[in-house]
Amino acid sequence: MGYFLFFLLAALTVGAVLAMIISKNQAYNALFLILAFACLGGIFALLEAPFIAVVQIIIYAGAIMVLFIFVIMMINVRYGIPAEKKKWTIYLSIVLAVVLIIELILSIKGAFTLPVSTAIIKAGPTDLGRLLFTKYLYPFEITSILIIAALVGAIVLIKKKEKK
Amino acid sequence: MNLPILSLVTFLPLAGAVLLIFVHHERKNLLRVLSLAVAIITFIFSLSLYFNFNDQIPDPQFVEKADWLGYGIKYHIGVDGISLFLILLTTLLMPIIILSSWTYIQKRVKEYLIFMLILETGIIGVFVALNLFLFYVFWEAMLIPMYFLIGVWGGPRKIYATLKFVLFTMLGSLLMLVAIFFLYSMYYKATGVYSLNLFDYYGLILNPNIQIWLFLAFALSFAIKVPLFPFHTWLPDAHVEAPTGGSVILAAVLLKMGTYGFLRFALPLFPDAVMKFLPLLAVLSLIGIIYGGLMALIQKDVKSLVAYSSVSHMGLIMLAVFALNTEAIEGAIYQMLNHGLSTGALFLIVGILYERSHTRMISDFGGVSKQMPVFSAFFLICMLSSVGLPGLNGFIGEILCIFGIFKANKLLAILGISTIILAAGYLLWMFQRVMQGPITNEKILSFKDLNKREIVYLVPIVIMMFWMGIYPKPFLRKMDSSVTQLLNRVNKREIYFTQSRKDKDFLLEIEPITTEEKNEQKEDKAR
Amino acid sequence: MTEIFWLIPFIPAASTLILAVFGKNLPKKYVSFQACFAVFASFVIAAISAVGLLQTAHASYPLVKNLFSWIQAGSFQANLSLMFDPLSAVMALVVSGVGFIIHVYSVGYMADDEGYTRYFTYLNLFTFSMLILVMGSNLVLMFVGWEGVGLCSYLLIGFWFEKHSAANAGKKAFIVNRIGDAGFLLGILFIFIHIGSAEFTAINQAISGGALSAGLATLIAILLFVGATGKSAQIPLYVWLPDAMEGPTPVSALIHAATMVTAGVYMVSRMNLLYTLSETAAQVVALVGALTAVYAATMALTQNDIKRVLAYSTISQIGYMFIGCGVGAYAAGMFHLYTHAFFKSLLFLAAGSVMHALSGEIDMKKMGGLRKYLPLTYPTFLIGAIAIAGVPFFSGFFSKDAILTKAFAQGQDSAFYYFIWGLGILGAVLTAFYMFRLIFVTFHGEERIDPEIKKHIHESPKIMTIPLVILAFFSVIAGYIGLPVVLGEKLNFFGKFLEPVIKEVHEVHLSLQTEWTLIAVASVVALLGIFIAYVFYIRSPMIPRNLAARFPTIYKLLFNKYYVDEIYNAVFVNPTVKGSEIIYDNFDLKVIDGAVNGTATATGFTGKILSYFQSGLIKDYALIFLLGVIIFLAYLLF
Amino acid sequence: MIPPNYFLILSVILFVLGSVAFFVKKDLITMFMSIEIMLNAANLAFITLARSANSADGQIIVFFIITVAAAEAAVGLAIILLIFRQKKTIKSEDIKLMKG
Repeated sequence: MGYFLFFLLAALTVGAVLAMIISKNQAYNALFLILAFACLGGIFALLEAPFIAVVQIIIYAGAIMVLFIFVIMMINVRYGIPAEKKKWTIYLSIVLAVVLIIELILSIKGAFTLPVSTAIIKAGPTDLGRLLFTKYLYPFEITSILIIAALVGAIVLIKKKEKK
Repeated sequence: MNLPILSLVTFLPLAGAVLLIFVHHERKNLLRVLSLAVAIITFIFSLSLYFNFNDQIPDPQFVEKADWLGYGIKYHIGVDGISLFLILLTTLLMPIIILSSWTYIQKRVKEYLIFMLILETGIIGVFVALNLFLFYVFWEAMLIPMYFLIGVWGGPRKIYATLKFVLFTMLGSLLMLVAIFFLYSMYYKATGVYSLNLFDYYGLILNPNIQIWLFLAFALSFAIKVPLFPFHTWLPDAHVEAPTGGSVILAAVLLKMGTYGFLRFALPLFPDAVMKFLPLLAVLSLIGIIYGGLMALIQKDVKSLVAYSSVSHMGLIMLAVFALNTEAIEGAIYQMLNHGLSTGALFLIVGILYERSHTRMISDFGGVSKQMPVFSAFFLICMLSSVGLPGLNGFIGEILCIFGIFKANKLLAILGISTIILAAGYLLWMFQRVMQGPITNEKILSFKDLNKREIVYLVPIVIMMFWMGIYPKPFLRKMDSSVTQLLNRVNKREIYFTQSRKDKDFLLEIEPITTEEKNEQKEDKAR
Repeated sequence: MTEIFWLIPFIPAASTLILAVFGKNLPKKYVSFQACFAVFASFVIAAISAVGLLQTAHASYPLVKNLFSWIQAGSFQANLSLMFDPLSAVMALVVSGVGFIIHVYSVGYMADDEGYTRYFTYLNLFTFSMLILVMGSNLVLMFVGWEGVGLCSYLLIGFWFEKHSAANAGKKAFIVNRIGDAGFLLGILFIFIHIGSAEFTAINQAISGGALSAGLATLIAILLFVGATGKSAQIPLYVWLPDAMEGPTPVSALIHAATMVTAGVYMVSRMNLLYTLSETAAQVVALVGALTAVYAATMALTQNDIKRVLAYSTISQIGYMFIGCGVGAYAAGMFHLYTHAFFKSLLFLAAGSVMHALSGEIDMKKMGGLRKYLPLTYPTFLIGAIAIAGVPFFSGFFSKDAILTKAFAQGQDSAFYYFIWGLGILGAVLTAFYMFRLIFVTFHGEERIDPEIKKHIHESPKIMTIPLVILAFFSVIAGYIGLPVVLGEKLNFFGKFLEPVIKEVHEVHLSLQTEWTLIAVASVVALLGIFIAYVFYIRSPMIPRNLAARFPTIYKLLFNKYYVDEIYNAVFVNPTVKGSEIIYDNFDLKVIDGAVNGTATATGFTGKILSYFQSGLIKDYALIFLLGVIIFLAYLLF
Repeated sequence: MIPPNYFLILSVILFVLGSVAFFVKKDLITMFMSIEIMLNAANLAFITLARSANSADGQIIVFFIITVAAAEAAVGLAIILLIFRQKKTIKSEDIKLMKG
């Protein structure tokens, strides 16, 4: 069951990302991405991280991607974007990506022998909440400041200047 | 009374600058009065340094020590006979500069005054710092206000001039930073103690081969600042473009930081290297004397004339420094003060002329004496002080320098003495073309003689010129013991030559340190 | 009583200070009173001290008053201390005495000048500096005075600075003097290094004790003499003095005739032990003096500017003083200095009176026949001329004779001194000639005065003529305190007075007969010169014109002062300025600054090349980033 | 249970796909999305390793990453919007103000 779910979700994720790469419509891209993120949420659940899985779906697939879609709507590029002049960057990047994938797989080779952990870990919302307010209190608070700053920053950036 | 008087003198201007930030920029007169008050109070405080200075002690006095960043980086300041008068010169000139900029600076008055006060802190900091890191911080910090002073309030080519000035100085000081780090890490390797204390380094006896590189790094930085021929070309540009106040502080104090650096760091830290480079440096100084004089002779711009005269005068000071005997070094320090006063005064005077005529070209003037007799008298006195006329300050410094050089090397002195002819040549010729002769330019007829403010700020300088020329004892006496100690340090090299050494070691030996210092180092280790 | 001598220089100093600071608001009358009074007070104190000196035992010479330790650093020590001995006394008396008379004269001469207060400030400052020069107890202090008088000379020559020529002359004087001063300073340094002190007493002791080798003594003596050639306008540094006549005439009288320019003679006399030690140096002094004496006299022959003639005459007369010093007759040199102060300042002041009468005219060609207009100036001028020409029974005769006699006497040792003596005699003829040429052209003959000026012609006011009369009186009698030795040792009071300070080593005695012959020669020579002048300018005025026409080259050479100014300009001044300009344009701006700016340009160029990588496209940056990651990973993996 | 290397390989694939997408896509928004993919790949790796280490700390990190990603998305999209307003394009190639 577990394997089946995993492969299904993995295939969906990879497929969605590939579709995103191929598709030229931005709105579709965003939708594919939502699909990919939602599937990832499922994978997180498989990894016994229910809270993160939910957060992934709500925040990532939900909130963040909605933001994207809003922006795509606001910008609303009707005509397709013309092809780039500088092609060699793309080809080179693909070559590099192949190298990268080899290197990355080589680098996680050490993890292949990791034993499958069967221990039950405490990672429910309560546990995470306790951790957040004890061990990670400062980072947590700092993150809140970061979010405020980002919020203010975004507003300031977007705000149209008053005409004097 | 346990007032941290030295810190007070150092940071009072900075505090004043902070205060000025809160004053509205339109209230120009309030700004000026406030900054003047700060500068005067600083000067008064610095006077107490003079009066409480014990001339029997060669080591720094009014020492203040506090931890700062750890790893040997400490707040460690003090004053000895070498730096005492340079601080006083700075604090004396600052009110004068502020007064001289009273009407000269009209745009961005607030920023100008703030930068001036920050600059004062930076300069005093350089002279009092006894921790190499602290010294470096001040050394660089002082560049920033100077950069803006030239770059914002300068003449038409100000950007070029200010960039040239800053880059030139940076080039040297970065090398110095590398050398400081090198010393620091080597000291740590050798002793296991982090230290940037200058006096710990004085105790080192370094491998001569390494000394050479360290000395070059330090010397380049200071030589650019002095400026020693052939690193002088930033000076005329910076002077010509800088506003009056900037020129004054640049000529009067900033150049002295170079010679001060030689006396405080380059000579006592690397005595063997000094011996090796002595001929080269002496010859460069000598070239500077004659070359600066000749160049000054033909300048068409009053300010660049005075700038080249600085090259010449500073050459004499450097030559005296490298003569390495008591007379010469005391003469050099004395001459630094003289040069500060007389060249500073000359720049003030050029500024006064510029404020009236908006030109600095010699050919635009002529017969100004007729129109401005009082000004003419001041000009004459300042010029004669620069020429080194007996009875005025310049003479004492010059004769001591030349005497010391003569004692060290007769040929150099004989060639160096040409300075007294050249100085008379270019300054008198300039004076003649500007002040004498018939009035050729109609503009001059509208010149007004000095107003009270201008007289007020010129009078102290003139009084000092006479005082230092007639009764130099209070000054020379206070330098004596520090200079003697300095020379002892430079002569330390003899210890090296009497013992055979392996050349690979960086550190050859550390002089025994006092128990007090030992305890301190232990504390450092404990931390 | 003699203790108060140290006040002598400080009274004029105080006066200077008051005038400099408050002068603007003081009334003219008070200014002149204070200025004159200060100098007079100095004179009185100097006189009292001198009398006191006579009553003091010789062993206690010199009296020294140490005011405070001035410069002290390491082994360099100079005190601000004044000394008083016969030599200083003579100089102080001359400076304050003649100075006082000239101050008084100036009150009249400068009455209408705008810079009245400034003038007296400078004049007082000069008196102060000069007194410091003659009373300083060490070489450093002497140097202070030495430069101080140079400064005053600069200020006073350029007193009318609106005139280009005046400003130029002042500057020239200062710079030429500085060249001499550099030599002087080096001499002082040598003394300091080798003797360890600059106090005259210490130096004299050291020299007597044989501290200096002859070679070193020669070097030092010549270096010091370089300073003297500058200050006392000797070859080759005399060029500033003729130009110095741009200043007000009383200044020419005081500074450029009576006092400052003789400072070199004073200095050589003060250092007489040194010059005695080195025969070479003494010979150089004598030779330079003799050559200058003749050379300057020849230039005086053709000048038409009344003051310039006197200026060349001054140069020439100082040459005589140096002959005196060079042949070891320091007392005679000083004696000539002393008499010269009277008659030369008289001549200058009288010339000033002539100029005053003629509304500032200085060209002799526009004078003539002035005798009847200037009833007081003419006789005083004449007395001065007679005195300088060396006519017997006038002061100049005694002093010049003393020098030449000594030179001749030295000739017994070395023929070199006969040569010096010969030049001296030649100079004496020329002196008599040009002085009387001046008299005849100015006061006799046909009137060539500008009619416009003639309307205003008048004798000077009393405040100017009385000083003339006083000086004329002294020009006649001043010589009688130093009568020739032939008449009896005791009558040479002047020489006796100076004896404790000046040790005449070369005691060469001439027979009575020779001495009388020399006196006769000197008298004849002077009269001969006057006679030639009479023939040339009164009896047959065609002769000089014919001579000029027949020897145009010589005439032109003399008239243009041997083109020395031009040569100096071409050899020293112009190459320096031009060379500096070339160096500035080609080396300073192009090579040094070029290197600096070149570095900047090179940096900029490198930046430009590197900026190609900065395409501004994020993908390029990302690509480089990716490449970096790959390399980093590869590094970690392998 | 599924062995962790499965997840890790998925993470690697996602990461590389994200980076390829970054280069292949032409508009800023999709490029921005590719970055999100890479972030998610990293998240996956974190959670996988946290699972095999029996620790919740990795999840906390992911939690923070998501928060930061949200902030980053807000600001980043604002910037993109601003660029679009001023330059009327979101094609990455057209935007090279920082060209040296």
